[in-house]
Amino acid sequence: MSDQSHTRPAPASAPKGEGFSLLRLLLEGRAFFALIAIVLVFSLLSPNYFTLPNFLIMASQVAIYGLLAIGMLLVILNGGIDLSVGSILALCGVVAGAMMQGVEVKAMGVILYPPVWAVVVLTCALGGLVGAVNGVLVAWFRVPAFVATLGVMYVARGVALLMTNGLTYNNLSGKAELGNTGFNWLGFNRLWGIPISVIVLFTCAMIAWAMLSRSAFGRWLYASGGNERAAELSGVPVRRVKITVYTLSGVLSAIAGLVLSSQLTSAGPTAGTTYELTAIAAVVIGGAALTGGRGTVLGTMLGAFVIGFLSAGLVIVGVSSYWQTVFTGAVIVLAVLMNSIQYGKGARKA
Amino acid sequence: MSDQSHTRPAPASAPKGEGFSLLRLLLEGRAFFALIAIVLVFSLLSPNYFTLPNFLIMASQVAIYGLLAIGMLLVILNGGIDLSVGSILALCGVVAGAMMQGVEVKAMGVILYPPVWAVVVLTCALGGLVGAVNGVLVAWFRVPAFVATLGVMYVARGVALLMTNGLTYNNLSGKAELGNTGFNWLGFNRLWGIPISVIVLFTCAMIAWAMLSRSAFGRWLYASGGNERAAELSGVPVRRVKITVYTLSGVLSAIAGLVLSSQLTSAGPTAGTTYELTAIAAVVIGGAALTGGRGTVLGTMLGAFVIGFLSAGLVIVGVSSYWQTVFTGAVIVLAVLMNSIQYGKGARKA
Amino acid sequence: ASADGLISIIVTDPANPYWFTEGEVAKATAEELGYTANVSSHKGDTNTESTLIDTAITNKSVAIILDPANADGSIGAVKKAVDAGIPVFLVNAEINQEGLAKAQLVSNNAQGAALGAQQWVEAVGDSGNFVELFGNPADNNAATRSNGYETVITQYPDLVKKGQEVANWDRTQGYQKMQSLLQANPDIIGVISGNDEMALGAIAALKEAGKLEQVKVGGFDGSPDAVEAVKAGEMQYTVLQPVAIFSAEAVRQADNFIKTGETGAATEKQLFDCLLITAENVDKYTAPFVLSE
Amino acid sequence: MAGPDAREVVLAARNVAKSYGAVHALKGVNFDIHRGQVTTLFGENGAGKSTLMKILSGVIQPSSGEIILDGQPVTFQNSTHARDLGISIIHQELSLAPNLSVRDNIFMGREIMGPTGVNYAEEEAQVRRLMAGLEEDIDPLTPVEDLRLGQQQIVEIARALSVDSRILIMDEPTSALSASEVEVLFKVINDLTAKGVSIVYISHHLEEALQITDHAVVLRDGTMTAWAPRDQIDLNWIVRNMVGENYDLGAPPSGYEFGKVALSVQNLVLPDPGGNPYNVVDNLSLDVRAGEVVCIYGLMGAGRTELMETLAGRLRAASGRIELEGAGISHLSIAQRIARGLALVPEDRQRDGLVQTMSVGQNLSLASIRAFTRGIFTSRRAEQKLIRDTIRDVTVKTPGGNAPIGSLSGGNQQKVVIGKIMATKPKVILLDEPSRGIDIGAKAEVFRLLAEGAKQGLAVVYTTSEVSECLSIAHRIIVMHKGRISAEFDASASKEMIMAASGEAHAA
Ligand SMILES: Nc1ncnc2c1ncn2[C@@H]1O[C@H](COP(=O)(O)OP(=O)(O)OP(=O)(O)O)[C@@H](O)[C@H]1O
Ligand SMILES: Nc1ncnc2c1ncn2[C@@H]1O[C@H](COP(=O)(O)OP(=O)(O)OP(=O)(O)O)[C@@H](O)[C@H]1O
Ligand SMILES: O[C@@H]1[C@H](O)[C@H](O)CO[C@H]1O
Ligand SMILES: [Mg+2]
Ligand SMILES: [Mg+2]
Repeated sequence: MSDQSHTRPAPASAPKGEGFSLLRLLLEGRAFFALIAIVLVFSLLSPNYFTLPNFLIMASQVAIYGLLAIGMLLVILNGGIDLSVGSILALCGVVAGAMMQGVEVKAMGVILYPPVWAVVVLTCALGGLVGAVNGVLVAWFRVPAFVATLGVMYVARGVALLMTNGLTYNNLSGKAELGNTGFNWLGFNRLWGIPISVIVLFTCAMIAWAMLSRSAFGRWLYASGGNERAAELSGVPVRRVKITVYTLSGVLSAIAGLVLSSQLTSAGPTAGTTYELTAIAAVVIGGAALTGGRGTVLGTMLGAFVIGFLSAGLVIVGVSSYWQTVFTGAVIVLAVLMNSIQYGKGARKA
Repeated sequence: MSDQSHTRPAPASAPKGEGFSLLRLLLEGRAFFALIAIVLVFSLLSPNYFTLPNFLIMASQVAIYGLLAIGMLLVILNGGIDLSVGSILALCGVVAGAMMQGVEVKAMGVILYPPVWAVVVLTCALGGLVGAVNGVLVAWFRVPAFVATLGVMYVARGVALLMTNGLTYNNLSGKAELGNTGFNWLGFNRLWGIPISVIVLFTCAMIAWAMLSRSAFGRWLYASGGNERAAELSGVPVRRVKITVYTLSGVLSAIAGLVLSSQLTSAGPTAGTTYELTAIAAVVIGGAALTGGRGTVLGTMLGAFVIGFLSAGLVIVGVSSYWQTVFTGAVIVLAVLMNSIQYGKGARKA
Repeated sequence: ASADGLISIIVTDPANPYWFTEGEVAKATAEELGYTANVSSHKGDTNTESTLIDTAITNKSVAIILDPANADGSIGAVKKAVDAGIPVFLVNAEINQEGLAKAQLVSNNAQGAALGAQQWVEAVGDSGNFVELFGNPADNNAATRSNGYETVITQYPDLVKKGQEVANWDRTQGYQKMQSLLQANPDIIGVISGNDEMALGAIAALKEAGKLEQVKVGGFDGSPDAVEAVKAGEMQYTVLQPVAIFSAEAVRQADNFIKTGETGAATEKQLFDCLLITAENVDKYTAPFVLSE
Repeated sequence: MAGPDAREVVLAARNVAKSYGAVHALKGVNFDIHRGQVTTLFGENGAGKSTLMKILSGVIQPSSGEIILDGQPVTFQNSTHARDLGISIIHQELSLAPNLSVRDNIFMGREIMGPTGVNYAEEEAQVRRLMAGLEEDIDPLTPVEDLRLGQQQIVEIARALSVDSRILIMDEPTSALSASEVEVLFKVINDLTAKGVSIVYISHHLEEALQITDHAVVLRDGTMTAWAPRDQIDLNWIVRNMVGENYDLGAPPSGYEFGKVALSVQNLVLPDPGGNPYNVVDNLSLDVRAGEVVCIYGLMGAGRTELMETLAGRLRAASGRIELEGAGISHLSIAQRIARGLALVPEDRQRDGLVQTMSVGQNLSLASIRAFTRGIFTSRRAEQKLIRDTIRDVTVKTPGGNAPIGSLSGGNQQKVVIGKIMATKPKVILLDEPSRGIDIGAKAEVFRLLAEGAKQGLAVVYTTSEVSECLSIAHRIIVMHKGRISAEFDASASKEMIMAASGEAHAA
């Protein structure tokens, strides 16, 4: 057989979403170093930045974007994009709010007060359903992801506005006599001193990590994002994978919606506007390629923290809101610039 | 010689941006028929819709989105995307506004009032410059277009806010004694009864059409959007093409900014927020593929008119703004659904 | 004889209860007077506003009730309507030019801000650190209120403003900005806010940080949610803007103008005094933005 | 024919080397191109043929060494520069824009300008002339994506011809062409050389290349190992110099009995996926037994790929029955068919076979994830074992499972695709052109692998466009023509018989 001295040594390229090594950390380094730089700079600028309470607060702010970003990562790994996450967040928040106010069953003339766990489950189901609509449009009707989710973004937002007539639901805490208290727990309580929202984020990230690196589904996802046709011929149910990622993105948006309304103790239909851009930015800063097939949960989390810690830091040191806008844009470009240098030629479209 | 009965007759698939035929009109039919349907429905619903003055007014509203959409088409044909158009619009509007207020030359202690033509030229140059930054990031630094233009979107918006401190410039009409009158002409006057903004749109569309269908640059653009590597190997200067399209998109955004501030007789830093989505929607409804290489100016114009006539119609018949949101989303998805059916398998990534 | 014709009502964004009420009251009043009315929203975008004015012209409206998007940026749109022969009545916010609109009916923001700030000082005491949440800078009301606060509070030299953040009238932004402000200034005793939505966001942040006891919050608008918060003791007060009154009044003046050529008011700019809502008088709040005497 | 030195050298490489990081693709090669002659370049996958040609056509720059054009040293800035100097190249990988018409592809980057912009009429006329010269009936305005692979290759050829260059480099121009199309191409090449044009020709179809060569050069491991004029070379010479040993594509495995019918196809009908009113698979029936190796031969467009894809489950038949070990499987998905033991090695390994973003190991294990999934999680240990075993079984030359797939040579990439399918432990393996683009040594390895599988009871069905590959390991040869089986032979058939049945006899 032919001489194999030709075989090129493996250029350490795509992070593969599995295992953990120093090398990989360094590669995902861009986001990691950006984070360290941000923490350093702001710690020098303000004595209030580098404190545990502040980190916990910032982490709980990151939770919202982080949850959206995990869903976005799944979709982006698949080679798609999901612009509807912010709207789904709002719709789900509002629906949860409505359920907490009681659901009037016309036929029976009664008002039902579902317990909080039921509200959570139903809301997640709704998010999943809207996500599945995205998935079906993309997988079955071959509508480009950008457009399908853009349309759903408008429709979901419109429905949320219609449902509430533009207003905000305010009483989410429930009433003990109705047996539906506990909603505020998600946004308010702490376990071992850690905000529940952070724990939710961490849990979702761990599940996503395990799914991506340890399950057949994860492998299918990377494969179909890398080369859909090859994946299909290898027996990967590519359509099912597609629908699943959009559904999961919807569910995660719903969770983010629940966490946010719980934090605000209110649910309004305009919540989450433009959050899709922040989520995409987090995923991309975290090293994922928008062409699909490359990206990790760890990177995405780092990306979300970069954005969250940056914007919180800018507020803490008192930078004007206009400069905040400028810095955010600059950091996004810079972080990804380094990213492109890493992938080099591999980053261009397949 | 082999049996050639196998050669499949060319299924008239991708519109090629040149020539004109009934067949092609029917293919671009989605947008065309959607437009006709919209006009019909609203004419039935309101006596005020189907009138010449209303069409002219609607057309002048479409002008803004239409100009952005032409630039977006060029970028999308190249396989990219430009999220920064709305911000560039605002930045350029604000800079034009600032120039109309007079430019203080500190060193000489005088205030210069550039004539309107100079304001227009300088503003377009600025738009081109910002666009070129996008282009360089994408072409030279290989930053994915989505991210590069997302970053520039934030930075340009922030700079516009910083320049004006959030406020709006109001006196754009200039003063006869300063020799800088005429700015309002763009947005207010009419030639042969047609609003100048519509004429500007038409002119830009014609130039873009000629460029795409008659010039070598047009073929380079379609080629590099269809298969960048092949184009490069054939001697197409793909990097130059890239930088050019983003620059042109920037110039068109600047023109849109000029037209808009002239129409409003004021220039504010928050103008144009989310217009990028409308522009993308117009391009896609017009039959272009987000994967690059497919799309026409005619289609894009139809797409812009679909969106503009739809939203104006919804307002005229008095549909609530929530329903407007829902309808807009639904129309985007529907129009593109038909689009996907047309391209069928051809639309998949090369 | 009952009047007829279309009155176009353009508000900012009905997703804020304040503007929602503004639109609904105007619409109800117009319909009461025999007009048809429709409400649309420009979401703060002057281009959308201009489009909506075009539509009002196309629809041959007999009058336009407008909450302008931008003190400077809306002048052109108003001019366009006026040129088309449609009388324009501005509500809630002003434009920086007189003589265009038939009337500008706005809350007396300066008076309201002074009222609020005094109540706020009463609640927090006369020394300590505080922060301010600022509305959308494109809206004159944001600066007017902030200046009003400033005038009152600077009389107490021991009250020190440690931070000010733009939160664009929005609850979520108020929440997040408040969280960070709290980190930067853990020792504050008060938050003064340009409107209720931002104040409610701040309250959520304070609650979560367990600091609502220590930090007193004051709002502005008199929105139903804020009134609830006042009732619950979470918000110290809110300054009620008589939006229900002046948007009804704007429609009545439009009606007068259509019928008689006069608005019936002495001046173009008409200020409506704001009222203070505190725990004492909160039960007099009978309908959204209405405090019965 | 005149000896090579009797003709002047127009373009030459002197001591040209090229490295990609640690990989030395070329290690100081001297190479001459002679006026009006055909130089054929042979070498196994990864020997450096394409690299050398890319250097000679300005696509890439050498790391060291010189290029001499007409006796003068020259440095090409880029491919356009080289093209302007009269050198054009047909790339091994198709480089066409699928969204553009044939005309636009041929003239992209060097538009013919008229007073009002691009002179489309003139360009179109030239394309028609080119197509007439190639005896192809391809309309200049057809979008390239609507053409068959072979027709696309014709467009590539036409593009290179349209430049009117003095030196024409053809890097595997015929890998997707039918025998008759190759015939025409050779006629064109002869016309060109008669006009003084110099040709470099690269192909893994050795016998075919021998027909036109004036002299042959063999590259091995980045160095030139042999050079000889036409009258001194034959197949053996090439193979000896290429791989250093004799090769043999093998013989039908024997010494065992076939088992039961593994795959049974009955009256299969597949309408043209492009919507034309004919069937690409037309009422086709076929039985393959366990342990049997069947070769399907046919011309380009005979419908072999569609047949294979229908069997694998990517395309849905309009009617007919497909049975695997007696059970109907027409309603099953690709994944279910793989699970039942039927899997396809696709024709285009880049597009359909490999996931470029994944490692060698992940590609190998992709189709058998279930086999190493325990509960909901995959077992890394089980996966590593499966990868190691497969690498060993199909003899992939790779530093390990973690190497990026793109770092392997074409032949080894092909083996990864085959290995991936083998790892699913199929009962029936379908291979669509398994030898496309791989060198003779790799080819022999692939066939050896298949023959071994068959001995263990695997039913093998493979397609090929090279008759000699039919006459290797196949027990049975089936000839397809326009979607039908036009003839069936056993291993004793002759090349002529097979070609006659395929419908190309008149051309050959
Ligand atoms: N009866 C027919 N008349 C005309 N065209 C036909 C007919 N049958 C098949 N074709 C065309 O021939 C093509 C079949 O090509 P296919 O790729 O299946 O052939 P193949 O034998 O696999 O050749 P290749 O070596 O290119 O893979 C189809 O695209 C179809 O359009
Ligand atoms: N861009 C590149 N980066 C790194 N290594 C490369 C690159 N291009 C080619 N190589 C390596 O250089 C060597 C020569 O490759 P080349 O493509 O010239 O082979 P070839 O003789 O044309 O093979 P084939 O017959 O498969 O076409 C191979 O080992 C290949 O892996
Ligand atoms: O005056 C109003 C209210 O304060 C509202 O909450 C936001 O917009 C302002 O213009
Ligand atoms: Mg090669
Ligand atoms: Mg085939």
